[in-house]
Amino acid sequence: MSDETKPAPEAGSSGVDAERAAKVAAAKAKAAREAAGESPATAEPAPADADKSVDAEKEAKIAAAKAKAAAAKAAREAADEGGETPKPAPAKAPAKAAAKAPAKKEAAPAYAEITGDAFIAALRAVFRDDIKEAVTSNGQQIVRVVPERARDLLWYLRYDAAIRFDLLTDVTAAHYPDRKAFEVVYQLYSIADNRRLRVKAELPEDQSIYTVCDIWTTANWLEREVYDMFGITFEGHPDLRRILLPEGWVGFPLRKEYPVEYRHNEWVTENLNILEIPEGADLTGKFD
Amino acid sequence: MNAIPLVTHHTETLFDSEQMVLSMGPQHPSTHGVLRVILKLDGERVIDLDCDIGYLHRGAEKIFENRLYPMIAPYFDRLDYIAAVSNGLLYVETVEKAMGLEIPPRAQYLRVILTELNRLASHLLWLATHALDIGGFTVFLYAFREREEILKIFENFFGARLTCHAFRIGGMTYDAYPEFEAQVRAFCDLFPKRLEEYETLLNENRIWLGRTVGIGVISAEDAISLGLTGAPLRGSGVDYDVRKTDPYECYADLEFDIPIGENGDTFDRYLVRMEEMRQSRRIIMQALDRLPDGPVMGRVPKVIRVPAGEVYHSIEAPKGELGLYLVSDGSTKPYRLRMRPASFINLAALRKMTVGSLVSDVVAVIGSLDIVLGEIDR
Amino acid sequence: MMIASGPWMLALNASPKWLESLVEQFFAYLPAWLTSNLTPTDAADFIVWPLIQIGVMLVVVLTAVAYLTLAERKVSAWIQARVGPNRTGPLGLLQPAADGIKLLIKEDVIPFKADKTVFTLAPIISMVCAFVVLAVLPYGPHYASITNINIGLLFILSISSVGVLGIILGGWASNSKYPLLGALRSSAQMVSYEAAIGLTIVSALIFTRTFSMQGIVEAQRSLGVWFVLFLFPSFIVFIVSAVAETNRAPFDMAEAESELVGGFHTEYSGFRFSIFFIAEYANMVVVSAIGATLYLGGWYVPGMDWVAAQLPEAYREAALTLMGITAFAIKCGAILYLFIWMRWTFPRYRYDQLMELGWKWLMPAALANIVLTATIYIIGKELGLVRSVEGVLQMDWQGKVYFTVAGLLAMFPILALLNAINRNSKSFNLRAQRTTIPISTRKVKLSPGVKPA
Amino acid sequence: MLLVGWEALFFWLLTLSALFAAVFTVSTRNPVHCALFLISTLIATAGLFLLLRAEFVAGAQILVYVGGILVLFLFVLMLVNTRSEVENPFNRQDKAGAFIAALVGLALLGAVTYTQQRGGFFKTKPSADRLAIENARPDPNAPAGVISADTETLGVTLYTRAVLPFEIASVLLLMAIVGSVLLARDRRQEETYD
Repeated sequence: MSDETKPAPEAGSSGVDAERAAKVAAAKAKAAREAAGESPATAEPAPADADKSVDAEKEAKIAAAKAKAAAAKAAREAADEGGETPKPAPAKAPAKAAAKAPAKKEAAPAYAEITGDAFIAALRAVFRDDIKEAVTSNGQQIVRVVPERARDLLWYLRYDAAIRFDLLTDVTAAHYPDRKAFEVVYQLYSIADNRRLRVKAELPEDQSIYTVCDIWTTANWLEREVYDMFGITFEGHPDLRRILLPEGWVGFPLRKEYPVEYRHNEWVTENLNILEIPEGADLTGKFD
Repeated sequence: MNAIPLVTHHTETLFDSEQMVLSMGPQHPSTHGVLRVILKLDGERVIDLDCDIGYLHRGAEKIFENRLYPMIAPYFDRLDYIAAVSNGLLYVETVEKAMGLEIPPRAQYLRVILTELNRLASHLLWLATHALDIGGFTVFLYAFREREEILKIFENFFGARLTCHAFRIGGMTYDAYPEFEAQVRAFCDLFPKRLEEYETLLNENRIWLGRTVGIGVISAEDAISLGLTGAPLRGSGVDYDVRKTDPYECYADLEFDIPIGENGDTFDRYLVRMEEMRQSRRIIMQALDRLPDGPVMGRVPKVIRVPAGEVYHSIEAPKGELGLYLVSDGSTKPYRLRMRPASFINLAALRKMTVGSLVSDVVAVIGSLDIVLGEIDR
Repeated sequence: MMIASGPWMLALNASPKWLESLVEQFFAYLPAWLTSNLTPTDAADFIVWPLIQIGVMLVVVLTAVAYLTLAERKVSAWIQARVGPNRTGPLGLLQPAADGIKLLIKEDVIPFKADKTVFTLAPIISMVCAFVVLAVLPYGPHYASITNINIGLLFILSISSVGVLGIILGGWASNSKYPLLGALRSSAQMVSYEAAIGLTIVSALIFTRTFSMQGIVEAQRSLGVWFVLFLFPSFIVFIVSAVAETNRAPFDMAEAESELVGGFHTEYSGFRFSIFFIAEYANMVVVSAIGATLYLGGWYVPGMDWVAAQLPEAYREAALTLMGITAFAIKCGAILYLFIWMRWTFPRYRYDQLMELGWKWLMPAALANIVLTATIYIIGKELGLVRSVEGVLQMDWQGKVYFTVAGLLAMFPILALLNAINRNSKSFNLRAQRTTIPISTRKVKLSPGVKPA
Repeated sequence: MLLVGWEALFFWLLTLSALFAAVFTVSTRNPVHCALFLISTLIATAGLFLLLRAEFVAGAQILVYVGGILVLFLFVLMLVNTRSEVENPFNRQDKAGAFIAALVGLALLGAVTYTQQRGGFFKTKPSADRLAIENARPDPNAPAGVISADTETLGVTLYTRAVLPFEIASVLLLMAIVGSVLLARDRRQEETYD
């Protein structure tokens, strides 16, 4: 998900590396939302567009397509009168709102600010500004934290918080090349309280994050995999080696700039004995 | 591939003999695929071990980012190829959750029946290979006999025996074939007797007990810290099952119990899975009784686009909690699709469970973790 | 040069003459020996007749071994609810031939860094040791076996203890880690179970009073009873140790395909592998033959002599032989079937548990059984229930009843002893580790959790 | 000792192979090969026992030495790293050892020759009853079920005339067993089992 296609609050929250314009946009969007309840923000794509240079056309296309899809879906849902809601509502409400609002360029916000959750409020009280944002998406709670404090937050969540998140379900990451950043994602689960929480730390590409290996043993392999796939360094990790790819592999495959197609490199030559790519071979692996 | 981590617990060996570094796998009979375990041995005692994985790495998560949503589903059948139905379920449910789609009740019940049948098939394969690892060859063939019955049903339903695929985003592609219900019922009637047969061979068998009781013990705290899920976690006495804590499909309407162990050893994991098979059969019977009529496909847009946002969805796969983390930018392809592989995380516990035991125990513990390399390596 | 006196000089002076005379004597002696010893009778007695016997026996036993593999596959298939080989010939009867041909024409690989001599030698040792002992087995009345040597049983035991060298050396010479581990396991296992099997046989010797295999059969024949009645505990120890001795599941430590891939024969292929394979099955035959001879009366079945006596004089011997061979084959077959049955029923022991079983269970049981059997025998002798006449035991029905009952009662003190020894043993006293072994686990009813707002 | 007929042939065969194997046992570099040659020596010696009509001793020799002791030898040889000895050529100590061994060997040879020249043990005449035993062919149709004279003699001797050495030897062996168990038992095992 790139900045441009993201709704305003998202753009605003990820403003560590964003320009002032984005912040302004975020503020605007927040104000708009507060004022108009669910009404979609209108102007935010513009400042976001201002940041980027190359893919303007493509982005516009995507945005258009997305808006269309949202409209279609919302229309269907509107038609589907009696749809029950065992699924969490927040995911749907914006979509419905989008349907009501005719043919806007951007869909409703995918991330909604958490209000009225005692636990999150308590967490905010402890970590103050280090928690950049606490939002929900599809009814799932997400806490965004500055990377420097991620480990402290996770420690707190495991050992000291009112709800102990004792199971680290997953550690992963996502790459946002336009922001030159990774998001390291920790999926937490509390067995006693049956509650899930996602902690995200946005990490500039050249920065490293501290390991949580000693908090959860399971983080050992998971962080190794993140390192293997994204090249994110986990400081203090006892055994940070590649795990799925062979030792000596060049590049980190899940970074966005890493191509899907076959890579001819030294490792391949040496270990697989593929000396050259045959003529006319289609190695793109792309689908469009 | 990777160098062995040289953490030595003690260096004294009998007769000052050499420490032997033994590469077990990737083509070893009991490493369940292409797992390579590098063992450091003093005689037969394991001083240290390291798992070398990735022989089956296909870059699935990278591929997902370059495929349309409907095109991704078949890839999932090839991850945990033993439990293809569960994997397929996870994917379609995640996308449905992100899109807020409704699934018709009949499709929900059919999905549950098929997934539980798949759980039985997966557990039977586990039992077979676990028993084979410990040397019980006959149980292997008995379990395959029953698994064959399930695969026949799958073959009729999906047209495939292993990489079964009939779940679509929004429901199912087709309804059950006419004899489906009767065949599943016939299997369910037969199954308890067969389970007893296995248990006759194993439960009270002194050798089996000697090989499993007190082997690969993991405490509840360690299990949680290691992120274990599924039978390894429940074997340690932690009652966590996604079907109960976070019910998906129609599991909330069905009645079943979650078996948990007490000691967290190989034998408890074995007992938990055996009981899970009984419970799965119970679920199938209930779902068959309540199987509603109606369409199997809900209303789905022609072009599947997931609205911007993110979702984490998990199901209780045979191997443990199988999670899928989907980040969408609103396009027709996922921005990031991350699978939480249960086997991968369970396998990480191997070292903790086996250091200090014997080579034979390593084999037994690998069997009791029930890993599948397609899922670990992705 | 400085040493010019003492024994050195004597030795230097004397040795050529001495050596010369020795060599002279040897070469002068050789032709004389040849002419004096290679008489036609001698040649017939010592060379031709044994060769014929050996040839026949080899053909018969090799065929039997080949069909034993088929039997094993058929029996295991039957146990496992499948069909087994049924494509090669009627009922798969040509399967052993097909297997043999396949193994013969397979490429014979010697690993690059293997010790070639030892690698080649190992299967030969296995095979030779497995087949040499066939010479002393009592297939039938004494003229139906190749030879009846004085120390038959001891001979079998010692030769089969040499046979394990094949496995050990094969594992070592492969210069590979799995075979080495298999060899290590095998050597430790052999030493342990050799002791148990030897000791349990000692208690049987109290009744047999000879090592000669034919003598053992005759001893049971003269009493008209099988020793399994008198020696039930010993028989059980023997059967368990025998399975371990032949390296078969649940004691197949040396192979353990799920742990050590193939153990000692991992690096062997083609014909060398098949030699190991044949040797294993031949060992099975041998061990079951010992069991049949020691405990089940060998070729003797009570009432056999009576049946033979009813026949005309001319056929008597032939009938006895025929009946004897059949009975022997059936008894061996029964024990072999037991072995096969055990293999496909039990999981595999772990290496240390195997050692524990050998040293803490079978050894004490065998030792206690020797003491008990000797005590029972002496009491019986004092009571006049058994007499030794020219080295042959004689007893009436009271004696037989006494020994049978006493032999069965001996189980109790043995079990008490084993219990006392192993009360604190970790891997056998499973109850010490868990208060209860639940038949099924606890079940919990989880309620669907409450989702956060 | 009079060597006649087949016995002579087997005597020479066994003696020579025992001697050659013994030489190879000490001269081979590879310890496993040494053990193999030692086994050959022992088996050949067992054959010599058979020639002496000592069947039980022959059987026991193979059972105990080859089946037991040498198998344990091999067990230890395989555990211990012996490659360095295989690769390293003679060092000074080895040379000294070889020299001493050669000296002792020559002295032995001299002694043997000396005694032989003086009408030593090679020329002793066997007693009549011993000759009778030696020259008796085993009767192939002897009544079975009779205990072997050799075994019986051995047993009787062991438990009557040789009972003291027998007991001393057994106590010695017991001491060896207890000692080796004590040596091999390390802290880890004690923690596990106590």
